Amino acid sequence: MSRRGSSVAHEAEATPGFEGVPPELIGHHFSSAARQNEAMRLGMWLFLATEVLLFAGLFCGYAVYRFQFPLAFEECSRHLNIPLGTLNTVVLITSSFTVALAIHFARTDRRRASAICLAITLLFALAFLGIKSVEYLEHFKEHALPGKYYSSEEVKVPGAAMFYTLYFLMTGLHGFHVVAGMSVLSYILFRTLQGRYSSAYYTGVELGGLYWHLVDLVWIFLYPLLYLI
Amino acid sequence: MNELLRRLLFLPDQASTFAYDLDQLHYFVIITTFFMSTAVGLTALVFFARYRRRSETQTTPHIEPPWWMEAGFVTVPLAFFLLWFFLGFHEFVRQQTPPSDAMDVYVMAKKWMWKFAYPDGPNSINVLRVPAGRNVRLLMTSRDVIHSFYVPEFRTKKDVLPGRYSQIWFNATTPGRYQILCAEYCGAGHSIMRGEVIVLKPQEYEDWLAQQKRGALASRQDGSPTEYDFAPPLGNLVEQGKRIAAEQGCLKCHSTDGTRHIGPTWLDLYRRREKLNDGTFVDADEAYLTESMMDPALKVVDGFQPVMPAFQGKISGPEVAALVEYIKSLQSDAVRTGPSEGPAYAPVRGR
Amino acid sequence: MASGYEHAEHHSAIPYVVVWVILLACTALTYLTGTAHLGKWALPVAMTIAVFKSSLVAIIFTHLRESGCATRLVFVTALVFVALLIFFTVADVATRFSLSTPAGAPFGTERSQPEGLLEHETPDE
Amino acid sequence: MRLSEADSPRLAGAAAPAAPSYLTDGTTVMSWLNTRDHKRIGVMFLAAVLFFFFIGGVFALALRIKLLQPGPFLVDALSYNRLFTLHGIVMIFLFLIPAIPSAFGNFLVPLMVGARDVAFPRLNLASFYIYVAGASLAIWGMLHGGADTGWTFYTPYSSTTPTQVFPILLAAFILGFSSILTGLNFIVTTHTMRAPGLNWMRLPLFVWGIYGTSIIQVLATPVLGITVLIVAVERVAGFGMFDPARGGDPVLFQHMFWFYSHPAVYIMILPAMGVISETVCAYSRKNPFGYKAIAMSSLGIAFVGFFTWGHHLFVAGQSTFDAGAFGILSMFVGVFTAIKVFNWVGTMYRGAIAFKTPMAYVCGFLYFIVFGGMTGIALATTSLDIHWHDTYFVVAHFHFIMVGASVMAFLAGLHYWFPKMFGKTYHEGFGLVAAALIILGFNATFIPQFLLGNEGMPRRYYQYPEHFQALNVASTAGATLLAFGFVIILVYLVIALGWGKQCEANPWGSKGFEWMTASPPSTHNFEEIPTITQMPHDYRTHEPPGVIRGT
Repeated sequence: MSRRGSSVAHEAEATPGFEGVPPELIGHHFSSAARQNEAMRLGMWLFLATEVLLFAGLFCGYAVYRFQFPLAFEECSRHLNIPLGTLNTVVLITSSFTVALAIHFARTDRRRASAICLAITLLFALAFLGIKSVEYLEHFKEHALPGKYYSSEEVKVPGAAMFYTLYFLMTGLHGFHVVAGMSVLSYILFRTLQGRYSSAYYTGVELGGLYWHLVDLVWIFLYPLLYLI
Repeated sequence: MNELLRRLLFLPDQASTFAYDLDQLHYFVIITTFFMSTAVGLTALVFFARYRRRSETQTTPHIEPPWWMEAGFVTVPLAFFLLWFFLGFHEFVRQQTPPSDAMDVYVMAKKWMWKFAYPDGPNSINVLRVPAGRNVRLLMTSRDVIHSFYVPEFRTKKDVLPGRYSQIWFNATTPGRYQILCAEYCGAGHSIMRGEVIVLKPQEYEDWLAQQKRGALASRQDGSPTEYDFAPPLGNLVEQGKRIAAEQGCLKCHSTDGTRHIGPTWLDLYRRREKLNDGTFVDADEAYLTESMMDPALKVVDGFQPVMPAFQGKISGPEVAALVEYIKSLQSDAVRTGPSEGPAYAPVRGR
Repeated sequence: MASGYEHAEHHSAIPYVVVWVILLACTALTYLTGTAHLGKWALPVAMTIAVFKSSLVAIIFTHLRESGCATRLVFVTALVFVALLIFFTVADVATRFSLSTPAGAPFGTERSQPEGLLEHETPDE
Repeated sequence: MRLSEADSPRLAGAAAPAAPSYLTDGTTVMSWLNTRDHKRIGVMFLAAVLFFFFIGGVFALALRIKLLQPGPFLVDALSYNRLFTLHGIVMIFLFLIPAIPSAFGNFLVPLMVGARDVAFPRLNLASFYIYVAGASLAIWGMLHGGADTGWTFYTPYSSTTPTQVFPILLAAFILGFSSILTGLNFIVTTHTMRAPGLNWMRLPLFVWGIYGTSIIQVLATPVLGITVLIVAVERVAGFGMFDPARGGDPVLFQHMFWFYSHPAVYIMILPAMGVISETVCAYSRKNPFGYKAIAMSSLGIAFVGFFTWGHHLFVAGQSTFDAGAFGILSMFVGVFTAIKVFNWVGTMYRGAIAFKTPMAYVCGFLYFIVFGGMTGIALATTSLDIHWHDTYFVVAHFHFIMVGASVMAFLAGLHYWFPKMFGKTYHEGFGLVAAALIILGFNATFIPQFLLGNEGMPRRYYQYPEHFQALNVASTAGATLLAFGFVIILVYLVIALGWGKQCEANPWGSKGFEWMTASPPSTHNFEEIPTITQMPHDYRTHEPPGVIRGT
């Protein structure tokens, strides 16, 4: 569809970098690829804002119950496996780093390196879930379960059930987002291997990376709140 | 003027110290509201008439509002709103902080009934007696869901939350009987969860309190012994069953004189063939009665809603037995009418 | 306001490595301060480190710096509303009248034993 | 009443039958169900939304008829509780929230912004199907017993009641997604797809209203999502954050619920204000009086609306400090509405007002939003709320805003854009009669409820004390009048749809940007993207709206 794009002052004339963009990738209703990329990134950031507010509900619950039962929260957090938690944080930060590298390589036309970085990120994600399930098994053995199933021996202080309710709600929801992030990243890995991304058009990788950075961001806040203080 | 506006706005009569001041703010706000909305409506109608379209090709000037008019549109309403807020909040703080000399009464809200317990006196179901002209503070909690203690004549309302206390206070000025309504939705019986505040002259209140203390309870309709000081001897199982039935609130839904209520009646219930809602029949013997107390939703009698809360873990074995005995005693040929016993409620020490 | 695609060619990976190292260092710092029983100060310290780390990730890794002002505005407004929700809710719980949340276990609710809260056989609904 | 022939050749030319209208461009069912066209998605949303409006209306009528008698009558307590719960859920989640943003917003925002479609057409269609999924789950839950918790799902009642609450909770969660996706679409469209020359200060006021609404939809709905999810988990798996036996705090649920639900009432009223801004300018044929003030107060309401949720908890055991803080903040959000109302009335000054059906609704809207809004301010003065909270005064207040303002604006928009959407005109006489009936019936229904609230009748009451009966009977009488008015509208609009006479591109002679194209517009909206050179609704001259100076 020939684009009689009216060259209007405030819209940067399509830079040479965009000539290589396959036409079917620009939506018929967008005036140029730059405008479409900007739209997709703004759309993704809005979606990330909803995810942040989704977790905000749980953080608000955590804040209220930590204020009401300070003793219980401190004692319970000491019973969590802190080394595993720290390891998980390192794993997620490194995966965030490798996904940033993947975007960088996609941007500079190094398709193979980008694919490798994505694969590493996926492996780290799997490692994270593995460590998390080990921790969950420990809690099941200790009967430190949420809500009415709570009958752990070590901590008898009231409010402990509330800590573990919040612990399982927060890490469960975060785990769900890790799985969702992994499926997004594997889809992008698949399309990178097909060669769909180049320095001219790599928005897909970027959006996948954005989502993964959000998952890492949430864990950066979860880790100290649940494990350390 | 106050009386005229009160009747005009269908406001209930002002029976507490709050009511009068609250209603003055009410009149100020409502009259301004009425004035503002009619002013806006009339201006619109005037403009409709004056600037009606005269011809199809009529053009209109481009008018931008001067800055001072826009500023006026902001400051005038804001001034009114903030004035109302500070008038209102001053009154709100007064209503939220009970005076230290207030007389305490403990309120326990339970699915569809109110229980009142005076620290040094009797307790009662659904009837709260307070002396006129005295500050009364209510310390309220709920045993199941959120209820709300609301007396329109006192203009006071407060949600009664499970798991913690909430408090309100009032100073009832004119003696009389005022209805307590539950204002927070709490299930099937939300609209019939009504109690009564009886405001007595101080002397009458003292007499009533003394009479309660003397233990002449048998004749009083609402007075009832607390198990600590002067409870009547436990008597046989049927007596105990009757007391537990009242205490657990069974009588709220099950009648003992044969009339249909939220739950099936207990008169002649024992050994009656009940048709369940799935069409099967069951013989209402001890097993069925006990099972229905523990897990009511299991076998629901036809035509009744499954709204009975489970008493699993709340009434012990012997109490269940006493209840069953009481039900068995309710045969139409052997029914004895007696006063309904009030609940036992342990007040919380200290302020 | 041309978006940040123009200088795509000579983009380097150095900033990512630097950020990665800083993040690891911060995690170690969080671990040390967390297990050092700072008591009252534990929460503020942990929060500042977490905010620093997350802003680092947000600005560098997700190129928030290069993207348009709209995306930055979205990110900031979301954080403002999160802070708003948490501040007012905790302020409410903090300033309630003393007896409203008596110390220790909540009491006397339908589904729990009146005397203790966490007995083994919890009554189920 | 139309632009004279000489002045609109360019316009007529633009609507030359070269491109078929979006209605006739492919008429198979699949072409509708699988469409990417924002106009078709808007029309499908409109149909679904009207369907649920009538279901909600039937529930409302059933409630009002029951309330004729103080004692048990017509239905038993449990079914009555289910009725008012479902009336709330259907009216709020299935009608009011999607109505103007998804139906009119979808249809008009791309037209007003001068774009061919929204930013993400596929996402737009996904939003419709998520809405349909959520709605069918809600209906399924309704048929299998339905919830009896009220649309507010307050715990611990909602987590312990034996009725079917779980499907309704899940439906609310799913409908939230549809709302988020629609909001996201409009924000990106407004930011990145404006026509050349259309800067922010030339944006039509309806687009400003929808933009403010979208901000709330995107940023508030997730909190409802997580709150509803936690209650669902508490019902199913037994471990809940709000379980009082475990130390949970029911007031925390109310905080998180109202953090969404108060901005949600602005989701319902902001687009209505956008519609009124457009109709006032179009029918008084005058430029908006104080364009910047109206636009900025849309953003103001969207932003400050997040600060005021605590005024729903004044008597719910909230601390006095918080009550004061939320009281003051609620006053500020009220000021933005006042600014808008004064500027709308200012717009009519020295205009050329044609008193058509939409203008009748605008007049009703103005009266009701001032009366409803100021009773809201009265409720926010903390102490008066103690007497009024959870009584019929509150019911009357929010119905004044939702029915009096939001539904009136929806009807004004429906009539104003009926020719644009379907190319047909409705019968003006019936329109005015129906408008009068609705305004009269509305007053007769809800003024008595204000008085009931003063008298102290709590809301959600199945049986009420006898002395409330007189006012309840009056209110039911009003409700039947209101229902009758809505039926008349349905009748003559359906007749107009089927057999109405064809109208030309701009029957009202309005200079809103959406009237630049043909009515009904072609599938790609514009032959080529127009260049905007002036503000919308500038009636100093005769040129058609946003005339296309030679590019």
